[in-house]
Amino acid sequence: MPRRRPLDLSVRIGPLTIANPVVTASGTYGYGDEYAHVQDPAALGAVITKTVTLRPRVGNAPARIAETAAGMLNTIGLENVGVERFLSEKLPKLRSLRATVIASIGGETPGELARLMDWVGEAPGVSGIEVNFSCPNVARGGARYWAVPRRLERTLSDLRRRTRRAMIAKLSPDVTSVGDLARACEAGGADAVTAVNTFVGMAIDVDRGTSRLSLATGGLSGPAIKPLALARCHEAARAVSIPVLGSGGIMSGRDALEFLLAGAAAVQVGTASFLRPRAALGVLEELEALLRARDVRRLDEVRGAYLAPGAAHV
Amino acid sequence: MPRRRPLDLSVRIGPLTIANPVVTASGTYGYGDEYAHVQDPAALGAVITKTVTLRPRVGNAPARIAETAAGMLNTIGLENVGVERFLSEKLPKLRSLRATVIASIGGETPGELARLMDWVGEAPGVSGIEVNFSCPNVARGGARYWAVPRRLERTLSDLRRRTRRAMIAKLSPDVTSVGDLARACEAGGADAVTAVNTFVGMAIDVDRGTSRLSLATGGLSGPAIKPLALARCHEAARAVSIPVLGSGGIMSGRDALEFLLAGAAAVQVGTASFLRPRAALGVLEELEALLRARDVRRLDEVRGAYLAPGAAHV
Amino acid sequence: MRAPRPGWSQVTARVAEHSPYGAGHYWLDLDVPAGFGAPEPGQFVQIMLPSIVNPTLLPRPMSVAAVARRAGGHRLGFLYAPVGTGTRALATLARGAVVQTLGPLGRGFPLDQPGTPVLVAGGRGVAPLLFAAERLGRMGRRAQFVFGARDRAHLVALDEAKRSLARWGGRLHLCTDDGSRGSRGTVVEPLRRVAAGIDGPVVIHACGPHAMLAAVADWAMAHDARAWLAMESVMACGTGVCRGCPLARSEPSRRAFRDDAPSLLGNRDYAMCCTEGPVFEARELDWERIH
Amino acid sequence: MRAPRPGWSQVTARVAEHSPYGAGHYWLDLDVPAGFGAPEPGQFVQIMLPSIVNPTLLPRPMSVAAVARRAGGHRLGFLYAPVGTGTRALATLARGAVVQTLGPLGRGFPLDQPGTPVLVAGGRGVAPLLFAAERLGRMGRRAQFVFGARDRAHLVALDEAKRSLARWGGRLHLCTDDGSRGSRGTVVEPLRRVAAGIDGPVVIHACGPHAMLAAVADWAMAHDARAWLAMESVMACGTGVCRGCPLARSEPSRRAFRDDAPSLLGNRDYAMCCTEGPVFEARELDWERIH
Ligand SMILES: Cc1cc2nc3c(=O)[nH]c(=O)nc-3n(C[C@H](O)[C@H](O)[C@H](O)COP(=O)(O)OP(=O)(O)OC[C@H]3O[C@@H](n4cnc5c(N)ncnc54)[C@H](O)[C@@H]3O)c2cc1C
Ligand SMILES: Cc1cc2nc3c(=O)[nH]c(=O)nc-3n(C[C@H](O)[C@H](O)[C@H](O)COP(=O)(O)OP(=O)(O)OC[C@H]3O[C@@H](n4cnc5c(N)ncnc54)[C@H](O)[C@@H]3O)c2cc1C
Ligand SMILES: Cc1cc2nc3c(=O)[nH]c(=O)nc-3n(C[C@H](O)[C@H](O)[C@H](O)COP(=O)(O)O)c2cc1C
Ligand SMILES: Cc1cc2nc3c(=O)[nH]c(=O)nc-3n(C[C@H](O)[C@H](O)[C@H](O)COP(=O)(O)O)c2cc1C
Ligand code: FES
Ligand code: FES
Repeated sequence: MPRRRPLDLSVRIGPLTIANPVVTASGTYGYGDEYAHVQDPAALGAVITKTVTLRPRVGNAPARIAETAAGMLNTIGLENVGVERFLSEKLPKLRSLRATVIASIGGETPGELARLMDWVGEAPGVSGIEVNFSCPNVARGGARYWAVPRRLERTLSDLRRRTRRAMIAKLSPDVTSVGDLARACEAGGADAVTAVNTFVGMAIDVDRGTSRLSLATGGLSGPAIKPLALARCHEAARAVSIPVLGSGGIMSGRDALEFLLAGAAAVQVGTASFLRPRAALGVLEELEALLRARDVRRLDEVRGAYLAPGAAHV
Repeated sequence: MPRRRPLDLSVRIGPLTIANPVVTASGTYGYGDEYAHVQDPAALGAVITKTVTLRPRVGNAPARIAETAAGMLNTIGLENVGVERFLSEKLPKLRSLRATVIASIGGETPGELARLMDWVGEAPGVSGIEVNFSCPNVARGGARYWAVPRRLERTLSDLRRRTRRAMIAKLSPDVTSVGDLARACEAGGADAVTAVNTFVGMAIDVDRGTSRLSLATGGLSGPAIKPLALARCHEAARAVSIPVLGSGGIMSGRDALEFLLAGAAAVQVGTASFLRPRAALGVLEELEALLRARDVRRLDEVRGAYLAPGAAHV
Repeated sequence: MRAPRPGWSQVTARVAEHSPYGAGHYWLDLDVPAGFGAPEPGQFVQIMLPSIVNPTLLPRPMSVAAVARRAGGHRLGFLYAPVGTGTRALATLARGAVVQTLGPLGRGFPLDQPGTPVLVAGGRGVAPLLFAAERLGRMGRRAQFVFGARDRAHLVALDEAKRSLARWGGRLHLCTDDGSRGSRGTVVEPLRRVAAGIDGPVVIHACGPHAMLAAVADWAMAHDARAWLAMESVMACGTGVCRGCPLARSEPSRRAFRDDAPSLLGNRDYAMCCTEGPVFEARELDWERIH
Repeated sequence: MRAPRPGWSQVTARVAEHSPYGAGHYWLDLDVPAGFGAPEPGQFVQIMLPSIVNPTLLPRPMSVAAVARRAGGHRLGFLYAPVGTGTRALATLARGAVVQTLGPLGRGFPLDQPGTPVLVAGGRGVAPLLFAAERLGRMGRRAQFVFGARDRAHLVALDEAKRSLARWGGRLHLCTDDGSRGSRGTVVEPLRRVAAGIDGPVVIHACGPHAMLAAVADWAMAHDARAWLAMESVMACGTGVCRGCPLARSEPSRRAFRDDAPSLLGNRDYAMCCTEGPVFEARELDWERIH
């Protein structure tokens, strides 16, 4: 039997080192324990939990989901149990499962985020915090509000003083330059950025003449957005020197490798988990096999190793 | 036999009235005569021809196409015969086919566009001009260069003086606010805007570690982008009072009706023509049947008739 | 509030039988391996086609219409109509094809409730009630079965229903919108008649089009009968994590909601169809806010 | 420059026969109606599955391997390998299924060129050459047939090729990478031998993997033989409008390019594979810029 060369899959995100680059995407894996009987959350790089807000939210009215070609629109509206119940009930469960927990928080104003960060920023068992600057489905404090580099930078600088844990800024793709936003995050002291959240989309029921969702728009996720998310992830990775977590349409190990080659330090598995609750582990296993077949020993060898082609013919 | 009530499908675009709202999308229908033996171009609202530039372009190196989930990336690179040959060879053919011709032009600078407009802006047989401010596949003068409202407005004001024909500005979706760009176009004197061109995307061949295209990025089209294009078309239509031409993933009459309900005055059929050379007529026929079934008599009755839902639960 | 049922899994299932079943419907038998839990009447599974022939992204929810034990697992029966992309693609699968099956999901009909069970089916909504009738029979409980459809052709699986009732006892009451079979009109009239003939409390278990369920709910609430209704919603995960399938709670249900209720089931305003449901008692839901 | 061939159409075709054909390949017979033009050897069609079972957006190009007249149209034969999403989905179609077929497309092998025709096939690249052999036979021209593959199993349709040569005359020369059938090595060695035995000019018609075509092109250019090569490219439209399938022209071809050449075929730098091709003479292309 050929001796297996060691494969180090670990990834550093500021002060945090995760064991491998596959994590769950916020909002697609609940609070991390729901799938525990089919997928060991401790086997994943980390579990990013559903975005929590200061107060519990009941979410938007139905319909909250509309399937489109190779994608799905959602307008969940940040339904969540609120930060207090998250800390008192959900976090202990995840800790007992020995998962690495990255808590996602979302707020409508810099002040709200500051208060949220005061709750979770130093909470025992929270290894990192992902700040959701990119929810397309809320009336206030959504993606467009946060698509302003200065606002992002100032807000993150303030949040930085409230946590020593890994602080990740999750960005919206619906901007002219995700690179500019990523740079603002880096300047504000973020340890990493996530690129990207869902894209704003719309679907109309032509028989009723109304939205197929309870809101006019929703966020598009799934394979349809993979090429778009990959381009934005690549742009962000080239813009900053902090790690970038790729998100958008990752369904397989090959998809994950595309993001790593484009410059992502880690990848998030989202919609795929709805189809296959074991999707994240599946992605990890496939990725590992692909890396072994390429005789890779450390992720640095592939990260950003994508060979950019020459310039356009003009 | 029930008497058919008359259905007026005509659409006004500034000084131009087209007979129906289905037109071909630039770059997906050649110079308009290639499909003439299977689809009468005169039966369409208009034919928007491949974007022409001042000088002929040979286009980018292969690979120029990569299929993705429910979409395709292209990086054609504006291969075209140049404006002179367009006027001397292609336009006469289209005129002899009695098609309504909207000529698409693309330039890297306001000055180039001005010179192009001087060629085509008053050319006999040109009913309208679509200015392509949104090509994602060129090194200079592409979508990001034009994603600046002031630049758009100034450029269009200048172009306006060079043509009395219908002047349409085609916008990129890869911006924070397509509404802002649309407003700039309206202010600059455009008779209409097209929303939207392809989305910047990327695909990596993980076996070779290189782009699946000859450039790093390409433009995504097809059903995958329909929900995104629809949202941007809706945003543009709400932002301006000039007509908006919807483009992105329109494959059927139902898709077309979605865009009309969202506020589009007309729709462009693009990628669909690659699958079915008769796609545009198919869309028109299906749309007509849908409108008749709804007893619609004029397009005003459906345009923007989409009923926006209430605000988000907060 | 009943406790959530955990214990679902995702397995590869094989098509054991697949055939047209009248009025455009299909019957599908899937063989699932032993690890897959035995579904209860009213529970559902999420079926996903192999990617090479799958035109949809998300799996499609299907009520279990029959369960039989077999060597190495169970055989699950489904009755469905190819109404759209996913179900039409499903209809192309031949015997021997494989699909991914996630389940059993949700909470079924509480068939052990005291009172005389009355099953009310509308069209292809008969699927889970065939299973319920069989289960009630095995429990030694007699059921009355009201079955309505738009016309006689759409009384799909009528023979199945008859066989089941013949075997286990119980009576069948048919109705059609056009009067082509049974009484003319909706299920409410036969339901009223059946209920009038029953001594003591009546417990309805119903599945069918939304309008029918709303009418049954109305009737039950007006007549002090319990009505357990199998609801539908667009779904993504089927397991409570995506929060995509809310149904609005009624005012009493909101008031009764306890803040420490399992969040997987829902929240104060909304119950998740896939976890707290798909079967709800009529009074739990706000019928004005469900369309 | 030869003139473009117009006259394609898109029709609904029916699967008349579809069966495994060795080494993982399939043979597909499609019945097309009378309106569909009769393809020439080397031409191709774009095949698109019905949307309900179609996992891809774009149609897939396939060379025509056989054409037979039938009542009400033609029967077109294809030999293909299920290598990816589209072709694997194609492989699931049963007899009687329908597909959209666009064609005939492109320009085929110029079989009327003076000189002795030598057909060179690599693996499944044999498909259009079966058709070419048949046509040459009907034209009363003797062909030599060099057929190579990685191993004996991958000499797909070998029996077909033999039958065709037996009927029309001509000789078969086999080779495999591993020597399991015929000579060991690539097609170049048998090609050299065959050419050496021919008096007067040799005209090669070849189809196969890119590396084989490049080697045949090299050989032909070094030995003053014409080599017509069936090239491949990613394609969208197949008809010249999308400009998605360029192949780089050689320097001589660029110099010879006339500015009033039909733009549908290509431009000074690039020929479109779908219109000017898929068959090119070796000297027309810049082999350093084709991968
Ligand atoms: C818990 C649960 C159990 C179910 N059990 C069954 C069952 O046993 N048998 C069965 O046939 N179906 C059942 N359904 C409904 C089934 O899931 C849907 O018919 C299916 O999801 C439609 O998917 P599609 O891709 O075919 O249609 P889509 O392409 O998603 O929809 C196309 C069109 O189909 C129609 N359509 C969509 N959904 C429905 C619907 N629910 N009812 C009627 N028309 C619809 C609409 O007109 C829609 O525009 C169940 C649903 C749920 C939530
Ligand atoms: C003019 C023309 C004629 C053709 N004639 C034939 C024919 O007669 N018989 C036949 O079998 N094929 C033929 N092909 C190739 C055929 O079109 C491709 O195999 C097909 O498009 C692959 O589609 P897919 O969806 O199965 O693979 P995709 O999912 O698109 O690709 C998946 C993987 O398959 C492999 N692949 C893709 N394309 C090719 C290719 N061209 N060759 C080898 N591997 C590939 C790659 O590894 C790729 O990553 C022809 C192509 C052209 C352009
Ligand atoms: C139903 C649903 C709910 C989501 N909820 C959240 C959320 O609460 N917070 C967040 O940051 N992202 C949320 N997302 C976005 C995902 O985390 C992910 O970034 C996005 O879906 C793109 O990845 P995918 O294509 O793999 O799903 C949600 C996505 C979906 C589909
Ligand atoms: C191969 C290809 C070439 C295109 N070329 C042009 C072009 O020259 N000018 C332009 O304005 N848009 C061009 N487009 C964009 C289309 O006109 C259309 O706006 C876009 O593809 C979205 O619509 P669709 O999804 O229907 O294709 C091109 C698109 C494709 C796929
Ligand atoms: S379908 Fe996901 S929560 Fe119910
Ligand atoms: S495939 Fe479109 S030009 Fe050749």
